Amino acid sequence: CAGMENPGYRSGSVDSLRHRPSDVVVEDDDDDDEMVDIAGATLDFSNTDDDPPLGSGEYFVERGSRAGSMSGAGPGRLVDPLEDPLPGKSKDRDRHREIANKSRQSTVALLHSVSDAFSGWLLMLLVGLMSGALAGGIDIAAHWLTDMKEGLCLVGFWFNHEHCCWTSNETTFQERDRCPQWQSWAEIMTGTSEGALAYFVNYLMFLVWALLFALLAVTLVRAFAPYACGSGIPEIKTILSGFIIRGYLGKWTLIIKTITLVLAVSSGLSLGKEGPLVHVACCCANILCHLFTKYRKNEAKRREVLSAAAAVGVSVAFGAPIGGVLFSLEEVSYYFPLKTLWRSFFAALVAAFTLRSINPFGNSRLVLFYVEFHAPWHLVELGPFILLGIFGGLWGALFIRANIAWCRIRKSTRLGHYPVTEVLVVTALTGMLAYPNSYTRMGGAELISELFNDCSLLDSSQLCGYKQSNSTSGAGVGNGLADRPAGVGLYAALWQLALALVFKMMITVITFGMKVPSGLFIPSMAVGAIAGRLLGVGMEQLAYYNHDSAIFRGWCSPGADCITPGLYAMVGAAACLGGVTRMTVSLVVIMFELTGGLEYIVPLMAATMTSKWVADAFGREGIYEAHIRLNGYPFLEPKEEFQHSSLTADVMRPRRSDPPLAVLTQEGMTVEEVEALVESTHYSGFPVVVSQDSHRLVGFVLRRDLLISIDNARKRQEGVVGASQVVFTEHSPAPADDAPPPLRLRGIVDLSPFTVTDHTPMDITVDIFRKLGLRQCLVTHNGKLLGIITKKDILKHMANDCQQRPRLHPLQL
Amino acid sequence: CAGMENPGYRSGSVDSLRHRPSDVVVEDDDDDDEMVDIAGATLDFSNTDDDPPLGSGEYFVERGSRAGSMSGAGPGRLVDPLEDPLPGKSKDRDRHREIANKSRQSTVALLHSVSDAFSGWLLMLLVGLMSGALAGGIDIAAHWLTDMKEGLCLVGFWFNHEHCCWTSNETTFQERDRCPQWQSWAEIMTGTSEGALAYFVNYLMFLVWALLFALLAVTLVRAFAPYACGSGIPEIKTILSGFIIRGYLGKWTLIIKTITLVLAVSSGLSLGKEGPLVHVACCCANILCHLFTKYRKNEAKRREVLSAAAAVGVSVAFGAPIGGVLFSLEEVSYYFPLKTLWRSFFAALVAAFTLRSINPFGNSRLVLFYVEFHAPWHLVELGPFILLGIFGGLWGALFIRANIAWCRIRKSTRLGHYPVTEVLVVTALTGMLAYPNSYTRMGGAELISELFNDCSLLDSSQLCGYKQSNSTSGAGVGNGLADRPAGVGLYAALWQLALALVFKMMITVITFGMKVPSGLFIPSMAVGAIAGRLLGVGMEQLAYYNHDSAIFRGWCSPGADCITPGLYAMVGAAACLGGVTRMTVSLVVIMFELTGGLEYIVPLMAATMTSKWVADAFGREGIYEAHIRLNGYPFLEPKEEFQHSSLTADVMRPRRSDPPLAVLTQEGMTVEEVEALVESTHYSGFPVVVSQDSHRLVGFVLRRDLLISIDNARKRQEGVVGASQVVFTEHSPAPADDAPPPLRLRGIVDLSPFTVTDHTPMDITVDIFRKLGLRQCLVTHNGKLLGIITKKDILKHMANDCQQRPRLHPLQL
Amino acid sequence: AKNFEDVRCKCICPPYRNITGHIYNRNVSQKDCNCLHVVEPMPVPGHDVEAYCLLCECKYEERSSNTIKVTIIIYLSVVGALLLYMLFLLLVDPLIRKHDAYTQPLHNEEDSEEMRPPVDSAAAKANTVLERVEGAQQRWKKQVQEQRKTVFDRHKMLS
Amino acid sequence: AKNFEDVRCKCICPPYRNITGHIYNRNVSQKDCNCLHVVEPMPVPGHDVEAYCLLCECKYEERSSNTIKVTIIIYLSVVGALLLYMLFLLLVDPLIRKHDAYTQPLHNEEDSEEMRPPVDSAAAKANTVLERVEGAQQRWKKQVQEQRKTVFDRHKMLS
Repeated sequence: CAGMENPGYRSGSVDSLRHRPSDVVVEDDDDDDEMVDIAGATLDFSNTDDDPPLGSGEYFVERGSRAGSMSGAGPGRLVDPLEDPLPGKSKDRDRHREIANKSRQSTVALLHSVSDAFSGWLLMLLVGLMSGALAGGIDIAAHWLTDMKEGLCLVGFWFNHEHCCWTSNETTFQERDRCPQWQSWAEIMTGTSEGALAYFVNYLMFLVWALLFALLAVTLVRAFAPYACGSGIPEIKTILSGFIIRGYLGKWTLIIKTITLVLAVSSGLSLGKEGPLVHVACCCANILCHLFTKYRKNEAKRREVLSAAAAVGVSVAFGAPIGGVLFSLEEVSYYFPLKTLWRSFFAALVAAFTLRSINPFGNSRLVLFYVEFHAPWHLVELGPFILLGIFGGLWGALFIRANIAWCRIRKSTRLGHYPVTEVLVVTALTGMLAYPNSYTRMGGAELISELFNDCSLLDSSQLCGYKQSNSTSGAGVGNGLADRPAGVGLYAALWQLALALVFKMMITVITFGMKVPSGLFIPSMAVGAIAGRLLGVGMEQLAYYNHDSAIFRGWCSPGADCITPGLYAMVGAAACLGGVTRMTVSLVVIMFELTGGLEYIVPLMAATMTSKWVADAFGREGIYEAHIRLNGYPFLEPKEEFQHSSLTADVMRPRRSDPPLAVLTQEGMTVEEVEALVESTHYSGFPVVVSQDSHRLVGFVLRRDLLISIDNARKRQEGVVGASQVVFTEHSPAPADDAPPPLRLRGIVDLSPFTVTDHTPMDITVDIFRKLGLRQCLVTHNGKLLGIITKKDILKHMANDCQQRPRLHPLQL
Repeated sequence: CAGMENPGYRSGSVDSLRHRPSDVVVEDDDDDDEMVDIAGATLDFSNTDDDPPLGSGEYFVERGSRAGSMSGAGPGRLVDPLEDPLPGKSKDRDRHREIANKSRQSTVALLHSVSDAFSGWLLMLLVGLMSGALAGGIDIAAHWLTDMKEGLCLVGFWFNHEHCCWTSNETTFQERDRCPQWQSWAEIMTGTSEGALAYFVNYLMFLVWALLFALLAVTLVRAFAPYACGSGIPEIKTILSGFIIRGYLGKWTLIIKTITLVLAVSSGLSLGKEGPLVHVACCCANILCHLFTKYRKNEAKRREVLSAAAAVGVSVAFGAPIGGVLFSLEEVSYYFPLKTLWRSFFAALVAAFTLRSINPFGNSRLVLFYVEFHAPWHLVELGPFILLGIFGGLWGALFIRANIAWCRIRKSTRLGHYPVTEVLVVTALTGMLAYPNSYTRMGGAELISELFNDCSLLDSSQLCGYKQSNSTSGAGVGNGLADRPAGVGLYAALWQLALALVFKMMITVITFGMKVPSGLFIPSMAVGAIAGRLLGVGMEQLAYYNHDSAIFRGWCSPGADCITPGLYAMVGAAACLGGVTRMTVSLVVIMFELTGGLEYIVPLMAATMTSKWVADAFGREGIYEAHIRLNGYPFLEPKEEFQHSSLTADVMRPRRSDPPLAVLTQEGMTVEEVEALVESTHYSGFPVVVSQDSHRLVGFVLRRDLLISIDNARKRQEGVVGASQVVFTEHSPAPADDAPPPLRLRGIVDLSPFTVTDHTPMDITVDIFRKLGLRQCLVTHNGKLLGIITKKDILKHMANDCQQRPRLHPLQL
Repeated sequence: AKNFEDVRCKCICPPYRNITGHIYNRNVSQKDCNCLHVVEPMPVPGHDVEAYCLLCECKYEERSSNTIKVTIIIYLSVVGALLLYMLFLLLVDPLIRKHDAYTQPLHNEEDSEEMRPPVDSAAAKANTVLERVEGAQQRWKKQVQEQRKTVFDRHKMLS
Repeated sequence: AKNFEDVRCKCICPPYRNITGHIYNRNVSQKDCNCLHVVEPMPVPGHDVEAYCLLCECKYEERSSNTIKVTIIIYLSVVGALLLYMLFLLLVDPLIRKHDAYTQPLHNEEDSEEMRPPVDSAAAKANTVLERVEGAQQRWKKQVQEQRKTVFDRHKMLS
């Protein structure tokens, strides 16, 4: 197979190969790497520009498009760059062996070996520190910019509203953030904070700032790093599955994504910062990998680091290190060995710790909407929780359909040509509709925080506008949470919430996918939290007015605290997020790290499971898989089972009507013939067979290696001309007296290509590709080489399969 | 390869094969299964006896010993039973397809398909319910029996000490469990509870009961289910890696393990119930699998259920559902797809919920030693925490060495012939030494609970025997936890704890591995908790007497609550458990589910990581891997990296000096020749090649299939005699006129055997075996069949490799 | 049993001024589980009640004494039954079936798996229920013997 | 700024009898962060203080105003620098290097990767630092152009 090119093996057996005269190419173990670097067009100065994120190789997209335009041209579309056949073993192993051998000799080498062993952990530490620090900075800046839309702090422009009034004694119980140091734009410009004019000025300034932020964000993205837009999780999933998107995890992407994420969040658009934070963490990891030789040169190892970085991203986004690790395991990663589990956890912890010591929210918590519930729940409440799950599932399925449809429109119509205008229009729309409703005016995280809050006596928000019950005895310590009838304030809040729900549902569909950094978690959770809170308040009032009905009698006696609307909001948030992303375990863990209460595992699990089942009934893909498919990334979904009974022979190239496979014979071909063959095709590798008749497979050789070797030999080796024989065998036949000396190229042949037989069922082949991370595999029949099968072929086949497949058991996870 | 026999594929292409005359064997998709069942000596009545736990196959041990005695006899020691090449796909997929096809036709079939889809979840529900209920029963019974050693409840013999005094008003602040309803044996027999005589009577009764329980336990194990002894985790790891130990997860094992676990724990031996609970949960899962067709017939699917059951076991042992899932993922399971993750989590939740509703401890918690800490910790304290980690690592390494040495003695010397005597002697020793010291007299979980406790004002145990500081002002609400000087009671307690530490360390080494059910978690944690508590009290006193020294000045001002000895105990427990088992993430999660506090992730992580590194420096194996190796189970460690540069050609059979590989040709052999070949060898499978000369591989056929097919054909098919040709090709050549009709056996040939080339580096081959779960693989060279390589060959090779390998980078995880 | 009701409210009051610590237990509903209702008689004068009560910790606890009783009884009966069965197997069984004690072990040790089962299965199908039970028991006993040999004699497993 | 110290003790006292809710903020150490020290003036008579204080919730909070200041300033300066650089690239740069605008795109689009690099690398090594920076910038610009084409024009990614 291609992709079999295996430096580990080669250097393992290099002792027997090195001293043969014609073995000019593989002179050094590391030489191969350098050739690759050169071939990848990376110069020595590469540290200052955007390095290829994962080793060398072309732009993935470039390849993809070229491949698309030439499909059907030949058997193996070997368009993917070089890779270890099994994620990250050989090269690293050799380094170990070398180090182990050396260290027997000296103590210095021992130290070296220890530091080498620790470098992985050190890298994780650095990734954690950097991501944590960046996340802290993003939080602080986003808060400040968001409040900037409303006013300015007079005692120090760098304070946001809350910090401006931090030590003020003039805050009141009703309006906790009002203090003279903070002035709204109306106060600054017109001197008054009341009246229609002030409202209008504030409204206008809100809009102007929002538009400015959005404009800045989209312009910066367009000018410096177009890859910085979007959520980033679909692309990172694709990268972790083994493909390369050059520049996607580079320095410029990191800078621009960090900067514009703040702007996008602050502009009031309905988006969150969680997905982009994952991208940011992966950029950090990729950049830091350059500091360590071990990771700079080994793609597979780097991919493990990226898996860990995804965990770090979620860890800082939600302050949930364990949830982050599970997210990376469940949602993002393709290959997740135990080593990565440990390291991810370590990095996630370091990041969370860093973020906590920065303390961006001033509450010693990692997230704005941290809550600490301890209210009990009753089994009967599982009913409404499951209802919320159904709502979440329905909304998830609907959202995915609508968003994908909208993105398809953007992709295919003229809409896609005006990204800046689109962003500005959506921002203006959002701002105009959001400002009048206080629940949409505030940021997403703030809204969620408000909705999760259970109304203790200390709260004075509109959502807690209950009529005071007459039994406010001073002795009833902490009993103020008992059920109360809703007051006017609460009814008003409910109306606003209902409107906010509709608005959020609409606007999120067209927001996600715009050309600014945009995460999906916060808007999804906000929708769910609003729905949950509405249901929770409804249940509460139902219980209050029906104390004696059959369902409430047992546990909802008057004066008892039986229903917590905040818990409903939390469950709703989990359900909606689950419906959109199809996470389950990691989501539950994230939610319970947010609340610090293990009591709610069952409600959360019931809701997320229901949500997943319901959503799966309408379409098995989560939003990230849907976007992957929309963009046509070459991604082999590891979760989905392949349900088709075709054989490998049906999928491999060449098909029956195609010309035969281009192969090299192990001897008998001249340099000219080889060059002609290579020139006449576009494949990136060629199988080597014993002879054209027998077609018995010897190995596989890469186009690039072949070209460079011949080139080198022509330049440096004496006597190599066009008529020289190319010999891939170990012992070449004695040349005729007058013939030029043969060119020996066994060194560049991968002698252990992967093979399957043509009778192998496709599902087993797909499984082999997934588990071994292959790009290509050769197909044999009775020991004869028959064809080649690549990941692209499989994807194409699965896409066809997908359309024909009956969709009947969505509940079968 | 053998192991390639793939019913999925076969039935996928059965349409083209079924109607050929000689295809007598594979007439039905399920026929194969039944043949296997017959071959496995399981009768129809099998539901009432100990079923083979994982499909059919011989006793693994039987095979192992036989194989050992004949090693070197030939190339492929194909001693492992049949298995799907890739864990659990084909058969299940076919059922899906079938169902999907059917359900297009009728609504009944739709319902069927839904119920089929739900059966996995239903099974998980049942496993959770059953395991939770059993764990609850075990907890209650063990508590009662433990207290039985001390006395009896007069108002109801079924109450243990605590529940006997549950509603008594006569308990005092100092002795919380003393009430007249509960009488010690001395009181019952001599009428007095004071004095030397009473002490002696109590001592004697304690010993007598302990010996009785131990005797009962070991006798029951010996009489009914010898497999019920030990921890069970090493064996379950082995089973999950694909091997079969018949009867290990049967009904009798379940019953006896449940019963004797209670006896063993109650006898006061230094063992816990966590490991055995995992075994119990796996037995439940295996037995419940028989209720579902889907799982009864598919080994691979059953193995997924067992993975989930392991999670359930830990979930009920520690009340930590998430920790349990991670434990299964990190420590136990071999193949853990996402689907299993979700289901494990669900089952673990159900089990925890069931256990909680049984409420065995009467404290609404799932474990005895649940604590709720919220004391803050200071960065400086990381120093002592890391010290604890080092202690834990050292102890872990030491324990593993000592225990393995002891087990080796038991295995090889006459000691092993007296298991009953051994158990009785150890019990007597434990009882005699433990009784005088109150910290060893109490059960392990109780001790840990006591050590984890932080001394609030409400506690009156000896460990909280601080001198009362003079500032007991009534206004200082909750400030009673401030640092206090140690009093006489505490000093006495410390001495006792130090003695208990030494005792526990010694006795655990000889206890683990005896022929009673014995878990390791509780004793390890107890050792760590004692050490941690000692260090914690030491630190506390140091801080008290050195308020003004440089390290304590910043955070330990007088009157502040700066050091929590209970936290040290917790960290120590985690460190020791980590050192012994080498768990990291799952351990931290378990500990923080126990404490309900996310604040302590960093201390716990620091301690467990240190512990793992230190322990790894002395030997890379955890206790379970060490036991696996001690017993010589065929287990391919998925964590360890293979570090050797040999090629597949060096490991495969036949070796250079061996006779050539026994192969069948696809045509030209007569029935007699085939039978002779099969009779003359012991291999369980044979490759089929095109011809003896070309050695081009066609497929692989299993010995059993071959024998049964020939047998069937001779009986039922006309004209098949010894001279009939055996034909494995699709289209047989026209037979000579006078020749008997050929026997067509293409149906039993696996046409997609796995192959690697002889030049493949062994590390890649090992990786393929691990990831694809292979048993055997064929080796080719230039398309020619060269040999075969089996898991056993690899294990043997790795064992050699292990001895030669330089041990240098233990820190490299 | 009236004395052992299944709910209690337990208040632990630590030492306060010159009053020693006390534990109060009462059978009250969860709503009433607080210091004021449970601590009786109140050991401090009226103005100190609030301060004293702040120090006390009251916990409402539930248990099911029936569950405990049933569990223990089931457990004991299973152990008893197992012991009886063990005695039966040890003492009575060998007397009953002395005759076929010789053939069984041989049959078990040497037969290869491929050849024996068809015979067994054919035999089993023809027999009555009683004989099947008999057969199952025999097979089980062989299995246990096998296990015993593996674990206790040959130390191939679980050592 | 003296007004913005970095610690505070914030007590929120809910409505009690006829007293409305209040928020109290004070600059005290963590040890003194309780109702008795922070709530001043106490709105209730002496015997009610304890009951009132039970309702209040006091939280000790810390922040670092320096971190905030530094973060905001860094953020603003990075945004400013980027804007300036963008303007530079948009307005000034095209004027300076009008001459080599024609050859570059061709070179970028058609060359196959195998052939170009050796030339580049050889060239790069011979040059001065300034030229290297120049080269790197050129390559970066080409990359961005490529990305822009992919994302905005061809909609092959991130749409």
